[in-house]
Amino acid sequence: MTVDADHRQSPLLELRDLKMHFPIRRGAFRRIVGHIKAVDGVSLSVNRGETLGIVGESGCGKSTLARTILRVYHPTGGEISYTGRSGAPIDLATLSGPALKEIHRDIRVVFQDPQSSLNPRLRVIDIIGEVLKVNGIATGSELEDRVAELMRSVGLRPEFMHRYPHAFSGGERQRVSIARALAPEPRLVIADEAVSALDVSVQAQTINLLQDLQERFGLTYLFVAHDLSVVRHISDSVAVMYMGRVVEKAPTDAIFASPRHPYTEALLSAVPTPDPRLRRRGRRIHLAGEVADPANPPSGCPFHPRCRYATGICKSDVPPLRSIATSDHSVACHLADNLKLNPFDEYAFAELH
Amino acid sequence: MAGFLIRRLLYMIPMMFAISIVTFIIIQLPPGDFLTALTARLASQNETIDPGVIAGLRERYGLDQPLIVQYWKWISGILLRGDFGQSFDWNKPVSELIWSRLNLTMVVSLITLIFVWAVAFPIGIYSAVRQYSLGDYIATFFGFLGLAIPSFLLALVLMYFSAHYFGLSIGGLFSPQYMNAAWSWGKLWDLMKHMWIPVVVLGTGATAALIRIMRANLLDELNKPYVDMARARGLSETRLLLKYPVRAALNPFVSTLGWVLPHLVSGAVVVSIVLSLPTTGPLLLTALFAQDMYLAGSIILLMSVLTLIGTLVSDVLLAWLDPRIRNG
Amino acid sequence: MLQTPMSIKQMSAVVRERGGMPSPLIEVDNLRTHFFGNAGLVKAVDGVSFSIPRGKTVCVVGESGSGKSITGRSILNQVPRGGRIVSGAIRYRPDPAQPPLDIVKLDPRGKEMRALRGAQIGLISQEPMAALSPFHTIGNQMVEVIRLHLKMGRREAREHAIETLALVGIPRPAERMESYSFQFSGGMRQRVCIALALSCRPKLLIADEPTTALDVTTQANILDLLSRLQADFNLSVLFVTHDLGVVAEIADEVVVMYLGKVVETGDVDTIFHAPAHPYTKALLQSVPRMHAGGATRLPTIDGMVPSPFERPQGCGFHPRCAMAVHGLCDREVPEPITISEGHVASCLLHGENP
Amino acid sequence: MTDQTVATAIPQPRAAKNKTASAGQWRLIWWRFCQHRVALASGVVILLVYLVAAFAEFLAPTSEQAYDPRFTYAPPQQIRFAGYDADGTFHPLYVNGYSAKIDPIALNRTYVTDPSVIIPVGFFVRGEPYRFWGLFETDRRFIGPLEQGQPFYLFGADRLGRDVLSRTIHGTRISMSVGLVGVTISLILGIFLGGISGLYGGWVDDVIQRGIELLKSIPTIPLWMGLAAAVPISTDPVTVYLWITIILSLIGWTDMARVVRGRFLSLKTEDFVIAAQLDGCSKMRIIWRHMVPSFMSHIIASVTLAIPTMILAETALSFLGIGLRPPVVSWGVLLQEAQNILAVSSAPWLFLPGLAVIITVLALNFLGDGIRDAADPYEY
Repeated sequence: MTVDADHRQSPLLELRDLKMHFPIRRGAFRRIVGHIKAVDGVSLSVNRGETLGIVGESGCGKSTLARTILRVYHPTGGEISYTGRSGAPIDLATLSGPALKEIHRDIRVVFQDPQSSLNPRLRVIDIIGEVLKVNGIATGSELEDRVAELMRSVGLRPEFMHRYPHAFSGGERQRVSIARALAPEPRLVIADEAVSALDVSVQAQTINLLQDLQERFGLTYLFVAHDLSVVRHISDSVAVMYMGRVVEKAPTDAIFASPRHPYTEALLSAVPTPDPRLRRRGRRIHLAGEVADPANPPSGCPFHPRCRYATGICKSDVPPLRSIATSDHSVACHLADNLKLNPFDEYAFAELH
Repeated sequence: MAGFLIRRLLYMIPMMFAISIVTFIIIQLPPGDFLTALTARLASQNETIDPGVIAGLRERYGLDQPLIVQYWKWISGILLRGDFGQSFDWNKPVSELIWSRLNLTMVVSLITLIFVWAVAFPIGIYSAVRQYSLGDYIATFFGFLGLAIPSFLLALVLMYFSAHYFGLSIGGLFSPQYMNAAWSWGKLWDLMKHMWIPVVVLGTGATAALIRIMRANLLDELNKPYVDMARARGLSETRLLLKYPVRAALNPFVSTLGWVLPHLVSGAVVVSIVLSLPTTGPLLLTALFAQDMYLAGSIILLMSVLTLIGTLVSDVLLAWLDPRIRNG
Repeated sequence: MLQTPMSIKQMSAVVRERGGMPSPLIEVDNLRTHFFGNAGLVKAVDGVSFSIPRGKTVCVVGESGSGKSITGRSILNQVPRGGRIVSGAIRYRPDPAQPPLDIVKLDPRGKEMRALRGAQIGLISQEPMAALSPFHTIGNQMVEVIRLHLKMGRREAREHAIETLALVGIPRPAERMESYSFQFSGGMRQRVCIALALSCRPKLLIADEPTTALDVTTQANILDLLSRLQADFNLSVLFVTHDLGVVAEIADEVVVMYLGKVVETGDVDTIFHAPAHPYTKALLQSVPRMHAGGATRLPTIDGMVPSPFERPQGCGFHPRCAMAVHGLCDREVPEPITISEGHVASCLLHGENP
Repeated sequence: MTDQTVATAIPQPRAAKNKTASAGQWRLIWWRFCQHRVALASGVVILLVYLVAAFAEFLAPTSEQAYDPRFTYAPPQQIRFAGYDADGTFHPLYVNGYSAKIDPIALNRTYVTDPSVIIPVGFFVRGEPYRFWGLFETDRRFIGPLEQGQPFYLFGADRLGRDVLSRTIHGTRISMSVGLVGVTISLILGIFLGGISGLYGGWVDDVIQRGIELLKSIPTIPLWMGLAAAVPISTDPVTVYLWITIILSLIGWTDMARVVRGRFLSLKTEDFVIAAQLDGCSKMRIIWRHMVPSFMSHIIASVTLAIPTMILAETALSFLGIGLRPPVVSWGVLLQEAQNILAVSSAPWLFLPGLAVIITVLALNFLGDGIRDAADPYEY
């Protein structure tokens, strides 16, 4: 094992009030008429060697969050504090030029769709080796050896490095993506829905591979997904997002066993479980309406129009994310202290035992 | 919808302004002016003209003034008085020369447009629905052929055939007896008899293009899930076709108006020169040769305005046809 | 335990003789739907047999390329371009007292088939946005199908359409009749699609991955809605999905498909708790569980789903099967074996004594 | 953790054949293009046309200006095989000569081919001397009468007794190169301005887009006519040629710029481009290694489809007398001869250069269509 036990508990990445607002332009002069607050004040931290799962439904801003951390976008506000190899914190939000390029060897990404994230016109060796080449890490036969080694470590045959992506299946292509992410020996890997597009059997292989690689290289994962069962399987802690904000964050077991936010509760109750004895037909929590228009969010708590517990304060005040029960369980809900919410497993236990 | 219309109209103003400047620059590009061209022409016929007279004329026409002043005179005349200036060559106001010709240009273009749509629409549908059938291949081949034949060549060939086999001359839009007659039913009928050749000649290229567009759009739509779902509700193929994909393919088809009309207006220039039609084409050509700047400039300007109006109409029609814009 | 090979046809005959179980609404018998493309022949559906009981939900589950969606479309006799039903029978028996109608024998574009579509068999699909015409109001599309099949007048059809929209939980249905598909949210759009499919009160609803494109909370609402409508109308549902969670949630019976063949059928509890086919077992194990603790390794199925052009010899699953027997599984094509009543698996290891 | 456990289940090679597996995108496009029979045949035709343009001096029986007043408006001759002349000499290949008839009323001469006159024809015969590509002097011509000075008019003769076939062959060079040069200019302008527009966006994009709209809203032919009228008549033919080509490409680039801009805009958000960015690729490397190759095939298709437009435009302008002018020979200039309907009705072979236009444009359109089909995103 390469990871030092001391380092485990120190945060590798810390987001402080991170904001990513996209202007909405209209008319001939492209005036800015409003903002889509895709990420609106997110504070999170990921510990070294751990996996933070970020879940939420479509449009909640989870992918934008991932891309903002990667600095595909320039954040509107806030801090992205990353602990560099030297141990000193670096603010990614303000980084640019060569320093940013340097950091991109440390923080890597695996995209959702291997079909579109691999350039169809390049051979696998060029795809995986690109980062090595442009950063001057390896060239020539050294590069070839390194790519072969990377392919072996993600379970691909090195002989196929001269093939093009179209000669591989979906699962294999995602392995190529993973190998590309690992090439410059990163410390943090952001998996943006990395297993969502895969078939069930291939998904399991890929999840195992990601876990094995984490063990082997001491990687830290930011795992963005909409599938709660996958997130539960792979994450050490989970952050639930709704309309650009984190509404609840806790260690995985805590969030599934005792959700403290009504949205988390509803989300958990909605997930179908592959066990007919646990079917919850008709006993789910029905969320009224749909997610509000992100260009025109409701006042107060963004979830209040759909919340069955909402009171007056929810309509007027935005609830801050605050610690509750334990120090590592935080929730953004005015009523969190008074609500008795259903954990995920309630019905399961009630019926099985 | 109203907001859309107003925005769209407002947008045309700077556009027209810019076009007038570009037009003016274009007609100023040739070295010299109308009078140097005139002197050269007279010189080639061994005639001379007194330099004093030339200087006098130059002053009278305002050709000795800076370009910006000349432009201002021209554009302010159009805007304030609807006066397009004087044609040097004809020694007449430009407006007197162009309106009747412009009207005919519009009539020819619009009739051609209707012809193009009427032919392209059904053939395009047939071609898409019976993809890879013999009929589709024939339509495709003639479509490509129509795109490949220069319109003036088609006009020449048609003229050749009618002259060679029928001994007819088919130039012009009117028979001699109606040429200068007042409008009457007889004259209208005579116009129609002459009209079909320019319409066919002018329309062939655009028809071919529109058949391809209609076919491609319809093929796109035919494979859309909502067509499949409508079929799964038990609709018959014909009813299905006409109600859903054809309706959807109508939108891009209408949007072609935006480029078909300019294409026709501009194609009409060449064709009318060949067929010696009394439209703006031949007038523009002679005006350009003679450096008759206000005449040439006004024709180009008005044709551009026609084009702008064409795109405006097509945009508005499109917005009206598309519920996403209409209700948006 | 019965251990002789037996076709579904024989089996259902046995079932019918044994105890007055009513005949199923649909019997799919040895259906083959193939695609003839430039790249070669694809046997998308290759000898599929199962039946859909009245008022029950049958889930067809499989990974991509298993032929599950094409099976659904074949029942409508509406196979996408390039494909056609090559052989087999789809016996549809709306009235148990009457002899069945073989859908395969009908002309896919003919009047008889069209009279079934929409009226007797409804379809909903994965993309509710793409499934609705963007140029016509919801009311227009609904009234059209109602008038076509139910022979109603304009006003009556409109009333009926509003009633159906209310039924699927569309608020202010009369107003929403004038709306276009893009004016609805994702979940509401799928409700509209369900209303369209059910507007003539069909006996069978084919739901082709209807919740795949939806968020999990919206999916829950739609699944509940489907269950309720099924109970209200005694509807049979053929639910095509790849999500085992959804299957467990709504299925009565399950058909597991792999490479165009049915590998196992049975009632939902049997499939989930006593699966017989190695593929079903492996598939179930490879799904991450919400109630299991994390950080354990997931059992996986080796390899990938083969390309449709290169189907393995013998049992299609043998190259990935942990239990495959060399010389048997790579040679012989497995026949369906009845494991217990209503539970059939196509695996050579169940045929003889392993 | 050992390597053994990580590499669980090395997947079987994908079912794809080895050949396809290691084939690049270009080869895949080529394979798909080859299945497109009409496009392939058109490609061959275009290749031949460009070969004719390249070897015009050698292929044409005479130079473009050679005239013979004895044979004004002589009709086309037909190549005949195996015949005996008056002396009984055998000729494998020959054409018939002409006999003149004087119209007593109009007092002009008309010619008819006279089967009794035999003009032997051969390959690689001596003709007028010329400098081949300006390199060396030669007088060999691909085909021609064995005896220099004999009438040889396979496409007939024009009003000065010039060989229409030779002139059409010489015209190929100008017409085809106008297309090529014009497209090259529009391509450079289009890629440059479209690229800037798509890559930078913002006000730069706005300015370029409005400019394109402006250019597009002026009807092309009047615009061309206005610009072409500005080209001084007195300048030498090469300058006129260049001017006309530039004028034609002024419109062409707008379409190209739109294609390039659209491609850049859609590629900018493509995952593999973002991945390359995160790999640390420089902007230039992203553009040239990742973005440009991805739309090059589309550009080639657009270029192929833009050439015929250029050719047709040149033809139209020259026909009107404001494009290329004699003594330059292009297809449009040749067709100007056919403008006089009276001349054409007695000498319809003056239309033959038009056939060259139609065949070339048709073939280019089929070719471009085929390339576009083949270049469509590959479905795996």
